[in-house]
Amino acid sequence: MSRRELIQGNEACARGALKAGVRFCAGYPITPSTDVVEFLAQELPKVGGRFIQMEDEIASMGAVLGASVMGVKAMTVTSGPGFDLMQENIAFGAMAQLPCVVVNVQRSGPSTGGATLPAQGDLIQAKYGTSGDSPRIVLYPNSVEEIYRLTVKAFNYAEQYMTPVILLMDEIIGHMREDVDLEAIDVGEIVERRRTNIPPSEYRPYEADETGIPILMPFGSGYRYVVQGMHHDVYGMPNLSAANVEATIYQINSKIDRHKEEIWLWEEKETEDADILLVAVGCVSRSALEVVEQARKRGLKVGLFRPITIWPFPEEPLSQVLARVKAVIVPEMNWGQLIHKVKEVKPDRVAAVPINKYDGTLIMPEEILKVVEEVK
Amino acid sequence: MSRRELIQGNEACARGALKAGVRFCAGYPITPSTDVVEFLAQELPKVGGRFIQMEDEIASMGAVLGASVMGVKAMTVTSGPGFDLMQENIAFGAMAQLPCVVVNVQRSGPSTGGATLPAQGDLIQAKYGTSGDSPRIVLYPNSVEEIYRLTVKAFNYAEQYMTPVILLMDEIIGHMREDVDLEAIDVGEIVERRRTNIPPSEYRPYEADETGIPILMPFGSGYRYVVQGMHHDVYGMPNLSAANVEATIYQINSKIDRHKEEIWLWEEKETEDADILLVAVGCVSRSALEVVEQARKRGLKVGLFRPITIWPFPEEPLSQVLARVKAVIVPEMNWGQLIHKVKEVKPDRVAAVPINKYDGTLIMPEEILKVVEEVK
Amino acid sequence: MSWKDYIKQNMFPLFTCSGCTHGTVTNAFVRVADELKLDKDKTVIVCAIGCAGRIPTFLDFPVLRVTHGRALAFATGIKLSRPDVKVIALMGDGDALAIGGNHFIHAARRNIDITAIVSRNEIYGMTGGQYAPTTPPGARATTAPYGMLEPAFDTCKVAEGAGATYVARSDAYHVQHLQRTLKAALQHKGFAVVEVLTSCPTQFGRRNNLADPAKMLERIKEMTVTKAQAEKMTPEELAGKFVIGEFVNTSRPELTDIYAQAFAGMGV
Amino acid sequence: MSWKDYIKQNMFPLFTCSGCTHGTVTNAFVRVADELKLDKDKTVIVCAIGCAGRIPTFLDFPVLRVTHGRALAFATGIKLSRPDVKVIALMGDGDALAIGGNHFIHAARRNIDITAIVSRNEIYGMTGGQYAPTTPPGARATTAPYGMLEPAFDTCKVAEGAGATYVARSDAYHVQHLQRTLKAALQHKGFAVVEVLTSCPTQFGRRNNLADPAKMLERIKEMTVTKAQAEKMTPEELAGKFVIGEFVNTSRPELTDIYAQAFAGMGV
Amino acid sequence: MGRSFHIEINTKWCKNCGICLAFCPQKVFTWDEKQRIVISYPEKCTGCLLCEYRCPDLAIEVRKVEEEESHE
Amino acid sequence: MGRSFHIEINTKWCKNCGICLAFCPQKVFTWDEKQRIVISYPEKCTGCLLCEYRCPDLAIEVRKVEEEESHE
Amino acid sequence: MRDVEKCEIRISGSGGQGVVLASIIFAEALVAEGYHVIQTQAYGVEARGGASRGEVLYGKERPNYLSVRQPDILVAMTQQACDRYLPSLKPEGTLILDSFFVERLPERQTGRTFAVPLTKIAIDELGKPLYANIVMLGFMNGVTEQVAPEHLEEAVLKRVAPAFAEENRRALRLGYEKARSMLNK
Amino acid sequence: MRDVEKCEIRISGSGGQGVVLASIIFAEALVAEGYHVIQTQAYGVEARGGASRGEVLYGKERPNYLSVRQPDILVAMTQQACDRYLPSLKPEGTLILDSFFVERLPERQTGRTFAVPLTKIAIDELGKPLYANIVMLGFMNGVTEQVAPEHLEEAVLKRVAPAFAEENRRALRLGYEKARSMLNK
Ligand SMILES: Cc1ncc(C[n+]2csc(CCOP(=O)(O)OP(=O)(O)O)c2C)c(N)n1
Ligand SMILES: Cc1ncc(C[n+]2csc(CCOP(=O)(O)OP(=O)(O)O)c2C)c(N)n1
Ligand code: SF4
Ligand code: SF4
Ligand code: SF4
Ligand code: SF4
Ligand code: SF4
Ligand code: SF4
Ligand SMILES: [Mg+2]
Ligand SMILES: [Mg+2]
Repeated sequence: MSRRELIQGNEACARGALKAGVRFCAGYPITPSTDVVEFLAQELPKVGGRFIQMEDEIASMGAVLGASVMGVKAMTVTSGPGFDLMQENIAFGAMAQLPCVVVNVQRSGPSTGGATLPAQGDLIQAKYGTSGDSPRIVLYPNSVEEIYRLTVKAFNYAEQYMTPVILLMDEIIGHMREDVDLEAIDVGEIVERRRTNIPPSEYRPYEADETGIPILMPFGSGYRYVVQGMHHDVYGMPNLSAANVEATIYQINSKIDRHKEEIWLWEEKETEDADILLVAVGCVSRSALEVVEQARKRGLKVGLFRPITIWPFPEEPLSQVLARVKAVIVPEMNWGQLIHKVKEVKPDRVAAVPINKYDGTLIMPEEILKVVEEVK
Repeated sequence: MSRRELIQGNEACARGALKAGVRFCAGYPITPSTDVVEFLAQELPKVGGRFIQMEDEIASMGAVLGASVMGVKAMTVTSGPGFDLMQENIAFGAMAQLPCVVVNVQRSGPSTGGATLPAQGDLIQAKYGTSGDSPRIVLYPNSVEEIYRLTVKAFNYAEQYMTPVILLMDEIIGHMREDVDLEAIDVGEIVERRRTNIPPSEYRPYEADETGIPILMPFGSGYRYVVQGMHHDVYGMPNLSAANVEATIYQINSKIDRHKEEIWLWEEKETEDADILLVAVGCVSRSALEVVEQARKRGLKVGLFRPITIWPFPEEPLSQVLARVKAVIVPEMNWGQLIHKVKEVKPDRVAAVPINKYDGTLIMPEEILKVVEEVK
Repeated sequence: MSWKDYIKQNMFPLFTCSGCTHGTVTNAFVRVADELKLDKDKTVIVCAIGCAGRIPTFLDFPVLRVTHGRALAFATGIKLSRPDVKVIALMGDGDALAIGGNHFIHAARRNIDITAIVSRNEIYGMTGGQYAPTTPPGARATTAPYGMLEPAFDTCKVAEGAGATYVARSDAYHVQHLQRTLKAALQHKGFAVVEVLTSCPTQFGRRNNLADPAKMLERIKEMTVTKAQAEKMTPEELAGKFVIGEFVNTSRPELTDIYAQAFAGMGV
Repeated sequence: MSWKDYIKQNMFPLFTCSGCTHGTVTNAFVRVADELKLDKDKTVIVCAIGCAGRIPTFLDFPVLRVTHGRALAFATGIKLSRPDVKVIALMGDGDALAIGGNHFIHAARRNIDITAIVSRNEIYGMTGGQYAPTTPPGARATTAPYGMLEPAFDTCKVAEGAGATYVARSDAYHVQHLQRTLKAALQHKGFAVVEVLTSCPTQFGRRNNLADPAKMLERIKEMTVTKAQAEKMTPEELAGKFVIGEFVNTSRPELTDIYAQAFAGMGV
Repeated sequence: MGRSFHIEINTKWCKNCGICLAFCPQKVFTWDEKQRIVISYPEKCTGCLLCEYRCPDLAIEVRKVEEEESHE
Repeated sequence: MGRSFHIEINTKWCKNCGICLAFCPQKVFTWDEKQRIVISYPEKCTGCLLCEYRCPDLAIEVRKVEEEESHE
Repeated sequence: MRDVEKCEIRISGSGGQGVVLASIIFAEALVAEGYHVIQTQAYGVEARGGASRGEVLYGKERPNYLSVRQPDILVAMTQQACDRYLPSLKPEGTLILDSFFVERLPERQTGRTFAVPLTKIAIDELGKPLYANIVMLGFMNGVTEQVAPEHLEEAVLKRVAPAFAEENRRALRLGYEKARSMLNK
Repeated sequence: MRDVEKCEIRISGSGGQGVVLASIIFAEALVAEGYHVIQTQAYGVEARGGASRGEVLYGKERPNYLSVRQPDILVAMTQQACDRYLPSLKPEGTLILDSFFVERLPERQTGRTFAVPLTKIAIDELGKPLYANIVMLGFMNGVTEQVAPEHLEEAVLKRVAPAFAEENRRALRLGYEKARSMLNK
């Protein structure tokens, strides 16, 4: 118990990143995310890393991908409006297959909205914020400890699947403090980018092997090729032939889809015998946990399904649970986003009941309990 | 027949905008959309309007909203990467409730992708491209004539619902030419922004009346108030109270949701007795039309449901049709986007079969017919 | 009319921190507005996000408060679609020069008739004290825990290099100079830039041993020299100093005029 | 090694139009690369979208071709994370100065060790002939059907105003001067900008009675003057002319050096 | 016919930053025990208006008063 | 011991833009009937290299040849 | 003119040859002729000098589908275009080649094939290769008789600079006459 | 110290009073004490000078829910904070007011209410109002006995500049003693 510290969610994120080996961070201040970069600005130099505040979020995302192409683990951190601005370059990262981590601490929006208020309005944007078919892995923790672990995971996934990974947080989990012993947390293996021994003359960077994932040798390491966001051939050269276009889109998307079962993370609480299922993420899932506890005390069979990877959405695990329940309640702090994925998966038989709150305050357990009582 | 002209889709869009009364256009060149602004650069001065090429898409979208706040009908035109960059300011328009039209001629993506290649990869982004809960009306025509009519409609919806409206096109319909007699097309009433006689001292711009839609008097007309993208009170002043935040989000979203039945546009072809339903939009819906014809000739009961408003998605009309069919096929030129809306709506009983093509070429009728034969 | 008619008295006090001299710019601005008898209904104020960008919501004008950094982009749409309206952009230094830098140089290039007032408090106030492209080397900021490593912009040189036709600097200490400068800028036809040195005791001051508002203003007094004084100083003496005064005051065709001339007789 | 070792010979010919002098910049660049014996494995080329931005994919370097306008943002990440690598950004004028203008001035402010080469063909070539912030007033472009109404940037003044420590201009006619200038820029430590006047016969030429590549180059010959010549000319004579030569060649601490010094002894 | 000046601080707007106090050439202002600004020596005021112009909260007004009036 | 110059155009790379032709001080090049560049007067070449440096397609090479060699 | 139920034309060549323009002109003539027409192209900005093509679909009813699959008429103005698109041509379809550029003439079992030195005609008779596409239009219409010559001429004149009207008219006529002469022998 | 199953504290005041910092310090002391703790705040950047609050939830088990609903202990350091948050306080909860700023003392039927001139103590005894939050912590712990005084002191010293350690220690002690003296009478 003695090494437990009171740590802020945003700080846990920065510390998780350091644990994962981040060595470059570029950012642009925006509430409620800035603590993460402030911590990294302090700590990165100590491990030989670099932090820079860029002129805007577009540049931040660009600089991060610049570092990534050099083989350096890199990240940026933002919120709502900044996340909007990063989309084009995130898609570049997806297309060029450059790993990096983008942390989005959600705030109330759209637009400037309420910088200091919590919301969960970016769930769908996190996957579909860009034009074209851009794959995304999106993780959403709900505790300080999990922020730490998932930040490491985010870097691991990024390097393993050669793609930008989004760590979605919300103002509440970003700013809250919990007692944790970070040192004691086993984050498992730290994944490093794959390398190859193929001689440069035979190297075809975008020719995926059996994993479907390319091995991109860092620039400056003796391998000369092109990394770009235009459709390209195996050398990265611009190429718009149907075969190449198809191959590019297939490669970037299927490497996630094919491995989704290894990527999926979710938590189930008392779902075995549940009649009513709650589906919730982030800060709201903490209220939902409380509801499960309180409802069970009242004899109501309530369970919680918490997607941790929002994307790829854990459809099969959820649909297995949904097959057993009578109703599903989806409390979320937005106009209705998660509910769409739930509706896609759920059988006709199961009623889906949304709870949407968008006034900049957390959904309280009582608010969910009321609906549970109505639905039961 | 004599006044039929061969007109390009992009040109029809520009001419529709002029018909609707556009007087300001700011843009930034991007293939395959640029013809629209080129035409407007030529024509706007003739009607006392202004075109300017801004330094980027962010600025273009900003300038358009600047013109809108002055009461001027304004638009911008872009494609994929530019659409990414516009998102933050589109959300501003949604939040501040400034009407305008944003044309996105889709190209192959993500990122730079293939500028000259067709794709339909921005269907979900068009609604969910920004953080927070930003409402959107999104229209997607499938012929040169419809481009003209829907461009007028887009301006009408924008002014009526006080919100940015997206006109989604694709490279194929944007660049193709068809014979049409634009003069003969009845576009119906041209909607002008509502005005009020309330004296400035009693004016509360963001207090919605029974329509749920605010009356924003043009700046410079004697009404002084604040227009902004932060949560605000009825005067537009920054305000983060839960009541105000809720009211702001409710107002911008419910004005669309409440009126969705008036907004919905869709086309049904031979759906009455269909066993197999095709759901398709834009260029692909033209192939689908051909399939319906050919399949019927072969005695296969195939019908087409074509959402014209992609957002708000015409869920109820579609679900009525789905209640009658045995299977639904969703051909789209992307990794799978429309299919998610269809799955959300469809009964368990009905199988949903995706056809996804993402090699930068149009889905051919034969490709759909093959699946029809398999499914039947 | 008095200067008070240019503010929303019922919304005061300002939301700003005690001693935040963004307010001093506002103070000077409303007095000059009154002096020039600006027509409140034929003037539009554009501002964006940040402390400097929020104050204008307290002014009694039509106020368009836009996304961070984009004031001049929106302003361009306003001015070009309604050239008869006077357009004034009130911006923070991060707003105008970091994220908004591109719109700044392009508005200058175009010489569009907008008055751009940049309040240089050398920090990001609103977001809690991160460094700005104006933070002096060595100064502490939350994102510069080891002191600012990057060089700062000379806003006036940037504006001049990009083509602005009026460029001047003043500060929150020399308030009469400030009023004169704002007046000249507001009367200029074309793109006019005034950089005003201001102080953020909360976010800049606290981290740099200057939490006291008066001390921060004292610092501005000490670091400013007039053009006349500057001419007599060596480069060494000038290091870290800011010259106040007019740097550019010239005239070339204004954008909306060029448009009007090019299309005269065309259209309606 | 010869200059041919710096290109992917198997990918040639270039995709460009006949007579596109972006290629002339490439020509000069590879010869200077050869002269300086640039280490292909310790150099990274960054470029973006546009005709000028596509050519570098034909160079035999590690090439990062990024989103339109963002070359210098990505380049900053490369250089700061790997200061030992030489970073060169090859850009079109729209790329560098329109959408990329903000990164341009901030890279200049930071004085980060990147060589930025801007090929000024006065038009958007790739997208089919829209005006650029460099299109000369009056010239036709698809988005300027009545002639260009906006003033053009003086790239060198923008770079200087923003703080670049090496600033020069050359052109595709004076090829030896061009090689000398690129060489100097590539040897400079800090942010170095070279603007090269080039010609786009297809998109600029066709619309401005200059479809013939040789005529377009003739025009460049005629519109350029050396600094020495310029000094003897009146402002009227200089109107519409471009001065070629070095405008800034100075030295101040380079960004990655500042970082290295600030954190010397810290970390690994 | 001498003049004096009437100084008024709008205490609802004033945030007691001390700028008026620090830079008044005549030292007209002082602090009270709760760190609030007090107009302690109005008679010293020369009407230079610097405090009014410098106040970041637009909270001071200095008005010229004719001697006669001020007698009342 | 005089010198001459060997000029070589890589016709796969050359796009016949005519820049070499227009600016060669010695008028070494001419057009053929299909608007292609021809090296018509190589003997006039002074080896100034301007054509090589100006070629936008990196398609010309001018090599110095010792007289003896060129006799062969 | 022939009465056509449904027809597809593909005109292919390289970047600067004006094949897209030719397809637009022909499409406009078809509209004047009373057909419902769709014209599309492989948009060539990112493929300068590379393959380029313009396509026309038309008929009495408005075509649904937007892309030429199996042209009835194929024009190839370069070797590359010929090699690439020939397989798509209907077996009984008409093939027109610019023999100035297409050196390897393909062998076909069925359908008509015309090898014409279009560009050479343009250079020799009009002094500029860029009239080749108009010569081609005259020729194509000459052998296929899809539109009244006056409709085609109007369509050409609408799309070219007035200063060059005469040259274009001549180009059209040259092509048309070439067609007639080839058909007659 | 008391053994607490579950508890919620809300410390409220205005922007510059350090209430958020106080809540963090107290939360750290609670961690040292062995509790599972969640600390949150109403983040005040956009509400300068306006209402501000720090909150702590703790117990033997990790709390699920992340926000204080009905505090057991409420501290109000301004009138505005008192007016706003009093309704949320548990009827039997403890209320601590800074009587230097809270002039209208509320009437409560149940629970304990302490009106203490925290800021005045800070000014009079330590020369600066900014120690008021530390005085408050000492006081709060004095009356509620949630943590061992040494844990609280450690937590304070961890968060303040070493140069001011002594002043902070004194502030803590002043608050604690005030609490003891008020409880004893
Ligand atoms: C796109 C975007 N990025 C970041 C922010 C966060 N943000 C708000 S204000 C601000 C900077 C404030 O600094 P400045 O413009 O100097 O104004 P000040 O507060 O100092 O007056 C930032 C980065 C935002 N609102 N939007
Ligand atoms: C965000 C974005 N906006 C617009 C474009 C379209 N685009 C591609 S290249 C280009 C400009 C090309 O001009 P320039 O940079 O001058 O290069 P050039 O082709 O003239 O060499 C534009 C606008 C794009 N790819 N991305
Ligand atoms: S944080 Fe700084 S800039 Fe913002 S209001 Fe406070 S003093 Fe002013
Ligand atoms: S369009 Fe212009 S810039 Fe692009 S390749 Fe052709 S000539 Fe060069
Ligand atoms: S300057 Fe203004 S705000 Fe500051 S103390 Fe004086 S009156 Fe109050
Ligand atoms: S007007 Fe001048 S003298 Fe009078 S109180 Fe103000 S600053 Fe002092
Ligand atoms: S300059 Fe080069 S490309 Fe042009 S004609 Fe001469 S050899 Fe060919
Ligand atoms: S080297 Fe000089 S003289 Fe010789 S061909 Fe080239 S340009 Fe002419
Ligand atoms: Mg600032
Ligand atoms: Mg260009």
